[in-house]
Amino acid sequence: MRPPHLGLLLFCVLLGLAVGTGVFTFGYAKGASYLTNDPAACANCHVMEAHFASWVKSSHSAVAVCNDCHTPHDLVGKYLTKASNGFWHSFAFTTGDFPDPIRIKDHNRAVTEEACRYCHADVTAAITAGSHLVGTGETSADEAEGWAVACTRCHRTVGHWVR
Amino acid sequence: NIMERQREGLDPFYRVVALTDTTVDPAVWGQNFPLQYDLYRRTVDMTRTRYGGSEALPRRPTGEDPRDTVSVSRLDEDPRLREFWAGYAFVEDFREERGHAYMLSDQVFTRRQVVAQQPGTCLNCHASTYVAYLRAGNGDLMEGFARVNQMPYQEAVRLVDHPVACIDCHDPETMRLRVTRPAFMEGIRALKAGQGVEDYDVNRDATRQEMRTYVCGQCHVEYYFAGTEKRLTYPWDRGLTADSILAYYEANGHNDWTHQVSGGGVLKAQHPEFEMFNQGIHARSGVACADCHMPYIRQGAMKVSDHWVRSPLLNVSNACQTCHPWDEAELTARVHTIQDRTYQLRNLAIDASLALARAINAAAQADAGNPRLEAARRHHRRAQFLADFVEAENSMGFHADQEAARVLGLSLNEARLGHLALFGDLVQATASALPAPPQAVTPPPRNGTR
Amino acid sequence: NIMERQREGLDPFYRVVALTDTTVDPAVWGQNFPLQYDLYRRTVDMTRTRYGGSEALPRRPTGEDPRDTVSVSRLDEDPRLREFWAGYAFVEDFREERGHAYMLSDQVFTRRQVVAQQPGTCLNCHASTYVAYLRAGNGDLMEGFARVNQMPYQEAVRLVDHPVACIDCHDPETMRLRVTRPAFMEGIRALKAGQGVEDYDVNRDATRQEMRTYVCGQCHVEYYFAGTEKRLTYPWDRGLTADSILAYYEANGHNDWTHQVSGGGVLKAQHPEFEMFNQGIHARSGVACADCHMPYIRQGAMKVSDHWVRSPLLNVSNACQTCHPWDEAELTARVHTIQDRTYQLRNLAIDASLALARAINAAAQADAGNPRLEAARRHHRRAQFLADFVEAENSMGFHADQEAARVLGLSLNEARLGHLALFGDLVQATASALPAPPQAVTPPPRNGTR
Ligand code: HEC
Ligand code: HEC
Ligand code: HEC
Ligand code: HEC
Ligand code: HEC
Ligand code: HEC
Ligand code: HEC
Ligand code: HEC
Ligand code: HEC
Ligand code: HEC
Ligand code: HEC
Ligand code: HEC
Ligand code: HEC
Ligand code: HEC
Ligand SMILES: [Ca+2]
Ligand SMILES: [Ca+2]
Repeated sequence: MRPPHLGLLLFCVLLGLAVGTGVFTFGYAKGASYLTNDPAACANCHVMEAHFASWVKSSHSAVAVCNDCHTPHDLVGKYLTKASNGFWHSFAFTTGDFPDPIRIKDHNRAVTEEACRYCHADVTAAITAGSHLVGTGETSADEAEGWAVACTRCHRTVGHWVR
Repeated sequence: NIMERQREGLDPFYRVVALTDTTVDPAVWGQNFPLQYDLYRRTVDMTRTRYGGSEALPRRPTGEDPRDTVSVSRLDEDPRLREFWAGYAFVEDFREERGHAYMLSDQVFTRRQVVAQQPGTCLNCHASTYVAYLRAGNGDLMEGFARVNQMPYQEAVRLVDHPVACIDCHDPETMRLRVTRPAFMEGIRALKAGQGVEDYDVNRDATRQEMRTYVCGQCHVEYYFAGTEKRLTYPWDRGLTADSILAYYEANGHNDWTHQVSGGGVLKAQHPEFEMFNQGIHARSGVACADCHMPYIRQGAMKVSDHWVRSPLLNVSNACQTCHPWDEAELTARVHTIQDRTYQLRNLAIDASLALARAINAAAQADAGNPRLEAARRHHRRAQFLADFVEAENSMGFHADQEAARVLGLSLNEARLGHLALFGDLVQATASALPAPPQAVTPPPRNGTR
Repeated sequence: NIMERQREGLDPFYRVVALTDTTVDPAVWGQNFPLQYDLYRRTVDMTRTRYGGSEALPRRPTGEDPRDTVSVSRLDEDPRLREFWAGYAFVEDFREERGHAYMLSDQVFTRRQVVAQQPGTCLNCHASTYVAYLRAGNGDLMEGFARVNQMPYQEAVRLVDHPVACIDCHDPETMRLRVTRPAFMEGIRALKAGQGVEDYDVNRDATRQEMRTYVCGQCHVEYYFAGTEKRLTYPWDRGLTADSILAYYEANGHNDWTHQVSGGGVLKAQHPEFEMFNQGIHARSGVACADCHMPYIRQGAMKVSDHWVRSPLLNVSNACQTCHPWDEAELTARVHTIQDRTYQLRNLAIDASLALARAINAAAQADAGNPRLEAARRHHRRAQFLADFVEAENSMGFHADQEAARVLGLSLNEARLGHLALFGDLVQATASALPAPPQAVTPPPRNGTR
């Protein structure tokens, strides 16, 4: 049997490594691009190229850049999300341990859902009325199932012409 | 500021009048929600599509039937249907359905009312009955429902004034969707129980997205009148597929009428849109009736739900194109491809059912004691119901394309077995069992609302 | 390592050897394209899915058949098939198909070679024949094709060394896809001519996305050997649907064999993946075989086509999730829903076809001169072919779900008509016409590839 503190030690070493590699990649792979608004910066990572290309073809390339949809529209949230995504994506990129094809995670989809509502509050006022939390449904069943009237359920191609 | 209003949970409509749980008249609701009301009133418009929509045939109003337009007679369009339903009121009058605005008058004045005495139950789906039920039950909806069911139609119809109205789908205070029809509450509860979900209360447990389908499922469903109380019942205990519903009727022995040609007890299927839709890929993907039949439409600065409920083929761009980036002609062609295939099999299945009925008729004429008749009639009853299920479903297969073809395949197979039961020395004269349905109702996936 | 990956991104392939139009050996190509080659070699792996994939059954190699694994016998799995194909070589040996690596040895050692003398034509789809054809024709592909077709199999097989190889799908200089099989060039030309497109040359006129389907359509198709020259022919003049192909065979009178039970001339359908797929919504949406069976996968920093051609259900994330945002379990469930429905109808259709064959057999035994036999056999031939078309198609309906059910519905209907032709005083004893197919082949839309 391994003494428990060894496991803890191992964890710390791994964490250190993780942070180290993450930070290295963050720098080398122009991870700072997460901090700018230039969409081309996201495409610095070739795994983002297809998403960039499909954004260019989408109706929104003229009106919204990546960060408009993929980061929250309040300052603190914005930089927190950027930091968290920037770090984890850099880490994933380095280890190669990420799904193929890349799939948006629930919390990041919630961010995009909010982004739609932020820009389109006027036009959607009638259909989102009654939802206290933006993007959240009214009943407890809604909470479990996801979002009521999720914009991207219908507008599948606004951000990216194909998935 | 509009963002603020939204965050506070307010909606952008100005309340001009107060709406209560007894405000039936949609014109009153329309003062608060003029956009929806104006669209709602457009359901009087009639336009034909290849298999749906409707066409206005002018007619001369008479004393007993004051309507100045009707839609086309499906019996004249396909005269085989007279033999298909021989012996039932449907051979008197059966028309292409049209917009919600007509539902009450079309029911009052169909000749099916003349040839048969109908119960108050009929009203459930042809009028704004919510307040009528409440009143008849002295505030108790279920009680009122039970009472109205048992009235003669002519008495019950005096309790209502409008076709389906705002109050039948909306809570007057919050405007949230709600189910107001007891038969649906009971039907969905039985269905969920069969799937292992106990004590399902639709108005408590359904998601908003599900409600966008359930409000329609109150009426666009297969039904029968149970017992002498004529209680409106949706036969969903075993599931929603055509064969599950047939198995339900085989178990309880219900007959709608005796077929004049085959001489056996048979069933009439009626508008199982909700049931069939649930077997399709759209239901499985979390798409709702309202997504296609009441798509959002921009009115001034706002998007509202298009309360002009109609064929999506009259409105492909709003109904389909947000989800499918193909042009209108292409989307229409896809629907037609599905419908044409379904129509081909539907025609073969009706022919097959008729051929069997005639063969049974001849055999019975030759020898009424022929022991093979019973099995042959059993197969005929199945073939008839399964073919009728797709015939009665109003999307001509679109709502669940493979499933519609499967059901017609089953029908053709039952017609074949009926002949085997009747003729030939080689085959056994007893009805073989109904094949087990390949799977239960398709529940939308967890992440279904995307 | 990230630095390496960025560099790799610049120049994907290092050309190590020069490839020419006679370089058959995939190992040589593999020096230039090691990623694709390594994946290509993985087609030896065997894993079962509910209806597809394959399972390695160990066997003891013998002198006449040195294989140490085979896949499962479909005849043992479903013994009805022995009667379904009674009188044909298929009842000797018919197995679940497996990966491309096995195609040559499985053909050489099937017991269908023992019970019948096969022509060189067989090789077209089981070996790298491109260079062999060129050589046999002294540089003329069409000429070589004609010559190899006419050789006995045992002679022809000496001209080849590999299963399908790089050169059968790729131009060695540009690596562009190309069609190398004369039968496909001729078949697609006839198909296009029927659609009003004159002088179609697939290698000149097809788009890149179309080629991602056509290279597979060289082999995964229905075929027959025309005339004494045993010319490999794809029966597409009238279209690609099962009923169009049946109409083609009705017009030219071709029979594959005489059914031992029915006593009539019948047809064998064989792997009509390309034909069936073309009726489906994926083809209509511009999706290609390679999109699902050879999806792009990440190898280091590169995206390459997965040359491990196999069941997409063994690789749902790459095969499906690029287009569909549902999770793997959900996508698999959707495929199974479609397949289970198809399987149910397939089973009924096989039963129906067998029942008819037996009834004809008994009637013929009783009276070989019975004038009703001819019509009954005509219906049986149709029922048999239509059921076999879906049975032989290897996706169990997935490639075109509604269409597969429609074809099975038609088959059930023909079995019914066969009984009517045979029995009963009431029905006419001549075969009624085959119903007209509801629509021609579905051409992908203009904006097909989105
Ligand atoms: C360092 C390379 C790199 C850069 C630069 C980069 N990405 Fe990514 N991105 C990745 C990788 C790797 C993944 C897959 C991570 C996973 O799924 O675990 C990913 C996944 C994503 C996802 C979906 C996964 C999730 O967590 O929801 C989104 C959305 C995304 N990136 C947006 C962006 C945006 C916006 C930018 C520019 C501001 C950007 N990316 C820049 C490497 C990068
Ligand atoms: C107008 C809004 C919008 C813009 C602008 C936008 N995206 Fe997205 N993005 C989305 C949405 C919505 C999704 C989720 C798609 C889904 O649910 O299938 C998404 C998903 C993703 C994913 C995950 C892949 C997937 O299919 O789940 C990545 C990676 C991504 N975006 C990167 C980018 C990059 C890089 C840019 C800029 C070049 C960008 N996005 C611009 C809305 C946008
Ligand atoms: C940065 C602001 C911004 C964000 C974020 C944004 N949009 Fe937009 N969107 C616009 C602008 C600006 C237009 C074009 C002008 C207009 O018609 O309002 C537009 C147009 C549209 C249109 C009409 C054009 C079309 O593509 O059909 C739709 C639908 C739409 N947006 C949906 C969405 C959805 C869904 C999201 C979230 C996934 C989203 N938008 C995110 C600013 C934004
Ligand atoms: C994905 C889109 C879609 C969804 C979701 C959908 N339908 Fe339909 N529906 C159609 C199409 C397309 C037709 C065929 C219209 C035609 O032939 O003109 C149709 C036809 C109908 C018709 C006959 C209309 C006519 O014009 O005669 C009715 C009634 C109907 N649907 C009710 C429903 C109900 C109830 C639901 C939900 C249980 C539902 N639909 C869900 C697309 C949809
Ligand atoms: C109270 C019962 C009831 C409810 C609730 C109801 N319907 Fe109907 N619907 C009917 C009846 C009855 C008709 C036929 C009217 C006639 O032919 O006179 C009809 C007709 C239709 C038609 C055919 C229109 C045409 O032009 O042929 C469509 C489409 C339709 N309904 C869809 C829906 C949808 C979608 C919902 C839910 C949003 C819904 N219905 C809710 C009873 C109802
Ligand atoms: C469970 C709901 C429901 C009940 C109960 C119901 N209907 Fe309907 N009815 C509908 C729907 C939905 C339609 C439109 C779809 C269709 O026609 O198939 C319709 C259409 C009709 C139509 C117009 C089309 C036609 O058939 O000519 C008439 C008339 C009609 N119903 C009469 C009746 C009568 C009489 C009764 C009682 C015996 C009755 N309905 C009971 C739901 C119902
Ligand atoms: C059920 C499907 C559906 C959902 C969910 C949905 N939309 Fe839409 N949306 C539509 C349709 C249909 C239109 C086209 C309306 C028209 O053109 O009349 C539209 C139009 C729009 C437009 C363009 C309006 C214009 O003409 O300028 C914007 C912006 C938009 N939607 C944003 C959103 C946002 C944000 C959400 C989430 C809160 C959302 N949508 C949810 C179906 C949907
Ligand atoms: C057959 C059912 C039905 C009837 C009748 C009906 N509605 Fe609706 N209504 C709906 C559905 C479905 C929605 C979408 C609700 C959602 O997404 O939660 C809706 C939404 C609304 C909304 C919210 C904003 C929008 O447009 O999406 C208002 C306001 C509204 N209806 C008013 C009315 C009024 C006023 C009437 C009567 C004139 C009426 N409705 C009749 C089904 C109905
Ligand atoms: C809210 C989104 C949404 C709307 C609205 C919608 N669809 Fe779909 N449709 C889907 C999804 C999701 C699928 C399943 C395929 C997938 O996962 O991409 C699908 C599948 C299909 C298919 C292929 C399945 C089959 O049965 O062959 C057809 C055809 C189709 N839709 C036509 C239509 C038409 C026509 C309309 C309008 C009347 C429509 N859709 C409206 C989301 C939608
Ligand atoms: C949209 C995805 C898709 C496309 C495109 C597609 N297939 Fe398939 N194919 C499948 C699926 C899913 C199965 C079922 C696999 C199973 O049951 O394991 C399948 C099964 C098969 C099989 C049997 C595989 C086995 O494991 O036994 C063959 C052979 C095949 N397809 C060939 C083709 C050919 C040739 C084409 C083009 C003409 C094609 N497929 C296009 C998805 C696809
Ligand atoms: C030269 C003829 C030929 C070509 C070209 C060809 N195939 Fe095949 N394929 C075969 C044969 C033969 C088999 C069966 C091998 C066996 O069972 O030994 C097969 C088997 C398969 C299987 C079944 C694998 C399994 O595990 O059951 C799939 C899937 C498949 N092919 C897909 C494709 C696709 C996709 C393409 C085009 C990219 C293609 N094939 C091109 C002849 C060919
Ligand atoms: C037009 C192309 C083509 C021709 C010609 C062809 N095959 Fe095949 N063969 C295939 C494909 C594709 C498969 C895999 C799909 C399947 O098994 O259905 C296959 C599978 C097989 C298999 C493995 C599965 C089984 O049936 O046991 C054998 C053995 C076989 N073929 C033998 C032959 C023989 C013998 C001939 C000549 C009489 C022949 N093939 C001619 C394309 C062809
Ligand atoms: C059954 C047909 C088939 C065979 C055999 C085949 N390939 Fe491919 N190959 C394809 C298809 C399809 C593509 C995708 C081409 C496109 O998208 O234009 C492809 C693409 C490629 C590419 C381009 C990069 C990529 O991965 O998309 C290379 C390099 C390649 N193949 C090498 C080979 C080598 C080496 C062999 C032999 C070991 C081989 N191929 C055998 C069908 C085949
Ligand atoms: C290259 C894109 C692409 C790929 C890869 C793909 N699909 Fe599809 N799929 C589509 C399109 C497009 C439709 C038609 C619906 C639409 O227009 O959204 C569709 C429709 C469907 C449908 C509904 C149609 C039906 O027959 O019921 C199912 C189920 C489906 N796909 C499953 C799969 C599975 C499983 C795979 C992987 C084996 C797959 N798809 C791979 C693009 C794709
Ligand atoms: Ca109609
Ligand atoms: Ca296989």
